[in-house]
Amino acid sequence: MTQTAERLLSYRDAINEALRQEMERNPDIVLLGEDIAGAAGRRDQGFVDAWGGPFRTTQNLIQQFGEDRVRDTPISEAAFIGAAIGAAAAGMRTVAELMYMDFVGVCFDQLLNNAAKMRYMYGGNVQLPFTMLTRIGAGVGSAAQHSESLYALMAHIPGLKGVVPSDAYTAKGLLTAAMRSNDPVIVFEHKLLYGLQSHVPEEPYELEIGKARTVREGSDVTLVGISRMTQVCLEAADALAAEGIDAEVVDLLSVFPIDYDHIADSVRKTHRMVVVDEDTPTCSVAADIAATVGEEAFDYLDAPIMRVQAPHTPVPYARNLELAYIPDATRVANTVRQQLGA
Amino acid sequence: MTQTAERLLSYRDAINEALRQEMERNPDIVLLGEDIAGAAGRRDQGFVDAWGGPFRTTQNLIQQFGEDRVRDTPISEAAFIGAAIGAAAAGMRTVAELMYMDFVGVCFDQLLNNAAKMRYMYGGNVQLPFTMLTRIGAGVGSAAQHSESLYALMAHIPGLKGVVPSDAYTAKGLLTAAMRSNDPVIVFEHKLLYGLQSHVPEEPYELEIGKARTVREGSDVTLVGISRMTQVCLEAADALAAEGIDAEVVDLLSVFPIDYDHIADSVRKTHRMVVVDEDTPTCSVAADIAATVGEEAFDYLDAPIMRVQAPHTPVPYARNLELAYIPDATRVANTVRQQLGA
Amino acid sequence: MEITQEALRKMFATMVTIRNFELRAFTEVGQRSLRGALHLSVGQEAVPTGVCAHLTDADYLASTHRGHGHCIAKGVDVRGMMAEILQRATGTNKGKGGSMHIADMTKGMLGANGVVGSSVPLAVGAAMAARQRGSDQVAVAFFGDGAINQGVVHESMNLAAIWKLPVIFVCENNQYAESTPVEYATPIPDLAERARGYNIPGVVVDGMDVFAVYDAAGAAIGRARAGLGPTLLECKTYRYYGHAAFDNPKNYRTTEEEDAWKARDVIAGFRERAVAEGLLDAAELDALEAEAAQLIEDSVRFADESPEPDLSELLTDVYLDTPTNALARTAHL
Amino acid sequence: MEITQEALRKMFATMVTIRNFELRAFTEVGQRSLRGALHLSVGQEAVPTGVCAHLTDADYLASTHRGHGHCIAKGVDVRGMMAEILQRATGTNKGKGGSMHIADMTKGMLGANGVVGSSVPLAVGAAMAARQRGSDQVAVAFFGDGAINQGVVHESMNLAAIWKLPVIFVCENNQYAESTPVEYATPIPDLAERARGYNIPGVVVDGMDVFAVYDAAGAAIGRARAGLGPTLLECKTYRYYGHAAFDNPKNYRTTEEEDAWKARDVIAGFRERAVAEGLLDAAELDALEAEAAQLIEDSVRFADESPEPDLSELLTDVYLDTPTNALARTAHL
Ligand SMILES: Cc1ncc(C[n+]2csc(CCOP(=O)(O)OP(=O)(O)O)c2C)c(N)n1
Ligand SMILES: Cc1ncc(C[n+]2csc(CCOP(=O)(O)OP(=O)(O)O)c2C)c(N)n1
Ligand SMILES: [Mg+2]
Ligand SMILES: [Mg+2]
Repeated sequence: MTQTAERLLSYRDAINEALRQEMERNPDIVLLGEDIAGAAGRRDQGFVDAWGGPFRTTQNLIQQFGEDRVRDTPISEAAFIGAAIGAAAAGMRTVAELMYMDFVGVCFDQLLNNAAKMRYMYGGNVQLPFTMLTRIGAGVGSAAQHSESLYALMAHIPGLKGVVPSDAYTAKGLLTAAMRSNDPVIVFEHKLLYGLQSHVPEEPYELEIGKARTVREGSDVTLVGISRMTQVCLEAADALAAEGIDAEVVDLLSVFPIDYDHIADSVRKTHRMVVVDEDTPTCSVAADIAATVGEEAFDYLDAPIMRVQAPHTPVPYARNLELAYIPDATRVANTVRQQLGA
Repeated sequence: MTQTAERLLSYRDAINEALRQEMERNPDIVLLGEDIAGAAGRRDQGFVDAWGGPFRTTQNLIQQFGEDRVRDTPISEAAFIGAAIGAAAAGMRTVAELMYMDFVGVCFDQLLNNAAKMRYMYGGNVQLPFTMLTRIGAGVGSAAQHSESLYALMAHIPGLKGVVPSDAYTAKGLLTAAMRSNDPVIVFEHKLLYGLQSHVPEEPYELEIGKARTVREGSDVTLVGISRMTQVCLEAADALAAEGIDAEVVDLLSVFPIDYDHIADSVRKTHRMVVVDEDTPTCSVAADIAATVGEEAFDYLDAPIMRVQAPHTPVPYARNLELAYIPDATRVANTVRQQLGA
Repeated sequence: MEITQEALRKMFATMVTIRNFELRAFTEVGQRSLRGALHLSVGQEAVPTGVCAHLTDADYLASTHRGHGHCIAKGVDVRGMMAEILQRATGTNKGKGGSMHIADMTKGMLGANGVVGSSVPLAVGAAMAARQRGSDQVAVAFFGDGAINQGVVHESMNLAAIWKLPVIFVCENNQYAESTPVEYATPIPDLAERARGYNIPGVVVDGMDVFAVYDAAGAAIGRARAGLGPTLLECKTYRYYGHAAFDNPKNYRTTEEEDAWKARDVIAGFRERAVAEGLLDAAELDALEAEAAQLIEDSVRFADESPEPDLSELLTDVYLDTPTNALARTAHL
Repeated sequence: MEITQEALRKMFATMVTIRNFELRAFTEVGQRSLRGALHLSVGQEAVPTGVCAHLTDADYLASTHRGHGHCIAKGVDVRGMMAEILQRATGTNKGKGGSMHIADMTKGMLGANGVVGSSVPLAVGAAMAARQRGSDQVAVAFFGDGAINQGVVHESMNLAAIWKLPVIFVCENNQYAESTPVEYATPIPDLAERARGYNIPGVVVDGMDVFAVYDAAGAAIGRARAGLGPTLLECKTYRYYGHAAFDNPKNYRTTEEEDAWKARDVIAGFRERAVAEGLLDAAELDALEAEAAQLIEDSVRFADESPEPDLSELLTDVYLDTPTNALARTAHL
């Protein structure tokens, strides 16, 4: 058997493993969502776990934990996500899946007015061990209503936390941390990352929510990546390295709290920054980072902070348009070159 | 009778007048909302217009335009705001009121996935003359669920436009422009401004959506105000003037599109900027302006762009906490002093 | 259903406490020029009282913007409630929530809630938690005749029905949502009819009669505890005052209508019936009223003697572990 | 209800066009390795066909993620639809929307929609517009058995009911929402039962019989045009294929169940009945089938001959008047 530290696991399997291990450890955890198992109510006909989740991140869990802890739901996001929040307030630990982030509008009130505000408006009189899983990202040809990222909407809301794992290792660690937290945490899975493999320890571990990490050291410019954009930044850094430009890459990992200090430290070293964000640009996480780090590291900046973002448009369907929509390594590298005045 | 240009009108009455004049001009306009008239269905019992809107902005309209054009609705925001969008697509011109912006969560999907995206995902095959009225702002002791501003959520969504009138004059002009637009526009009324009077022409007029205005010229620092914060900036500018600090005040007026050029021009003159925003700070309009103008006017900046915002918390109930929550002239003036190194 | 004398006393005390509390809070808020909406449930006291008579602290309750009655009936400390409304650090919620957000998890009180319909799924979740841990706890969701047209209420009833959760949906049909009459907003005479769409019992209850509420709620709660699933109770009742302070209900309803409902006032009616049927005597009832009046008096004094919240509270209770200065990074407080 | 021969021909043509279109689109999308979900309504053709037989271009229709049948029955150009799915500039929506967002306002087609339940209030609004202008136009909202548990669907039915709007709510109960059986997600055997909660007619319809759908829809649409308000039709039907390409329905349903439904296939059934009753003869039906096949063939050729969207289209159609460069300010395209 391979060494733990060397074991390769996909992002999808890392999520599945985090759920399984935490549910084993803690009998209070309940999972809710649409088709997270599938064939609901038909075990007696020999059908169970028909889907294992729309992207198979929850497969095999119902076999191990049963219908009461792995609950398929009707298409009633406001009710079942609200119920997950209520159950958390009543002493359970709940994980609810919103199939796509684009659907957040149908349950937005529950997140905005209950999950985010209950503790504050109740003067501390409640714990909310509630995690919401959802998925983001364009690139699968699913057009305007199944491709957005929109984590900036959640980051804007005081009381919520949000994590954006960029590979299998961070997916397991952040999801585990989310499930152990008594604050509401939203975990944004990126659809294009499910197949990506990385080294993932077998034992459970937590990554601290609110901490960024440096995934590549460099001295000329800081690239900040969010979710899959971290992979894009690494690709761009490789391309730039070939030209003698040494880029540092910071993987944001949390969209709230945002680890401004980590980023600012990097910028104080490199004196330049490009933030890469697949979300729409206006009032985005990238804009927020540019504003805050732009203020706090102002004296260290040799060039304006730049952003590579999606355009301020919905996501188009046709492949050529969709490819133009998503920030890629070419756009990132070009922006760095422009910033360096090359 | 007073001269047109000198006529004083309150913000509330300016909104009412804009609605009335546009509805007179254009028989296709229909108004929908909860208690926008009141006593729905009881005209035959002698009751009509019992409320005229929760803040009396729609009063007397039902008498003039009748039940079909001024429709009280059940508490079903997703349905009636969705219906207003559908009716707009079907050739009507609709104005729907969401009583408080804090409630946007119950109809968020209709704004995010229909109003904002229909034209794009339909390849241009639809017009959407739909206006949503809503109200924002803390300061009325209504706590966490009736006090937020949250316009940044809407600004983040491609396809929506948003205006934030800061006085009666801009309220009438922007609302009129919204009602004449074939794009979906959200009009954010500030609760604390309803009583504020200013000079308002009697005849209908439009203010261009997406344009900021300079309300005070100055040379030392640019203050950018959003909605009521423009009044706060003017107050701060007065205080600073007494110390010999000459502040320019820009009134944003639109939160999408944002008039970056206007602001950047001001900053190129003053070399300093403070953005004042009552909305919560993370991924806010203030952060967006700081990031974009910080990039585009980088070479002109003598100091980091600073922001005066609400803290990243829900709105508290107790008066002393609520007052501490809302940015005021003292906080703005102190920030300017800090920026000037005084 | 049988009621013990003890229960009768408790119900009467609860009703007079609710009424006194609200009228006094209204006066105090007005005299102190505190802002913020206060929604009085005066006239509707029978509903929370009759329902909560069957509950213990272990059971759950989700409430609305008109929640004082629910809180008091569920046993939330009245002094803390008054202090909350009067913006004191000793309030149930440190003065940070106010009238619309009173909550106390130790009493199973999941919170008053200012967004119509929004708290209903919280009760469904609490009931799911109860089932999960194998207890016989139940959860009650109160909501209004206006709220029944909110999507989430519909979704919640369906969810509770398919999972047979121990939830009691109590629709307080007080005839109005703000100034909108129920007969305008819904096309059916009895809102309880909607229960059929979820294959659960739907019961129309006289919400001006605490005995009727007690009986109907007892049956529904019994069903729920026995694992038979949810019930929808429509309690027909009336709010005597406006939607909130600014509202004059004379603008949308007749005096005759008001008088007809007030003629069936639950507190007067209870007294009459209790005495007539020899359940409780007048002196006992007087004593209970005096006690309630004293409790309210105490609660105002308690609030008056309490400090306002410390300014540092602005930044607490958002997250458990995020440093508060991180929350004010750009606020320049 | 009487049906003209012309109408019969049209209905048969519509059904075979829908089926051919979907099967061909499925093949083409697969062969070209285009991504994106394609939801086939094969098996359900009777429903849009029987309903839309009563509509003109002036009437409105709001559709779902499974919308090809609705579009075709409503008269949207089949070539444009194929081009849309195959990502061409000549698509109904310039290739920017794809299968899930086909719309054509000139046909009253308010759009397919990828968010479950989301399009239903759009139909309510279109119906309101019709009433406002005093026309006898109607609006049809199609949605699934899964969608009926979405809050907005409930709200929409209530709104249409109290305003007596000319909306026909057509619930296509194809027994599943993705892999979730309807009997798990809803606690009632007939979803039409929910109509009672809005005091509107609720009718269970055999969705595998286009004559039955035609009759029930005719009555409902007649009521709507006459100003009598909305109707809820529950059409019981079946999707023959998976939810989308990746889904194998054998994982949640039996072959016997599938076979039982397919034995009642609407196209085969129609042919049989039309010939048996002498309504249309076999040669005529063959000709209609051939025509449909030709149309689909043409549509693929049309798409093949069309260019992909110009890259500049990325930034158009967001706003009417905002300069496109303002939309790409930080994109560094
Ligand atoms: C989602 C939402 N829409 C609108 C409001 C404004 N509002 C507060 S109370 C109320 C009426 C509620 O009526 P009902 O449910 O009958 O309760 P009642 O006030 O009669 O107790 C409305 C419309 C709100 N708080 N939330
Ligand atoms: C709000 C929302 N939740 C979940 C989904 C994912 N989803 C797409 S189709 C579907 C099932 C819909 O079932 P039904 O309404 O019966 O329509 P059918 O697919 O059977 O035609 C689901 C859950 C979605 N698109 N929107
Ligand atoms: Mg009411
Ligand atoms: Mg279905």
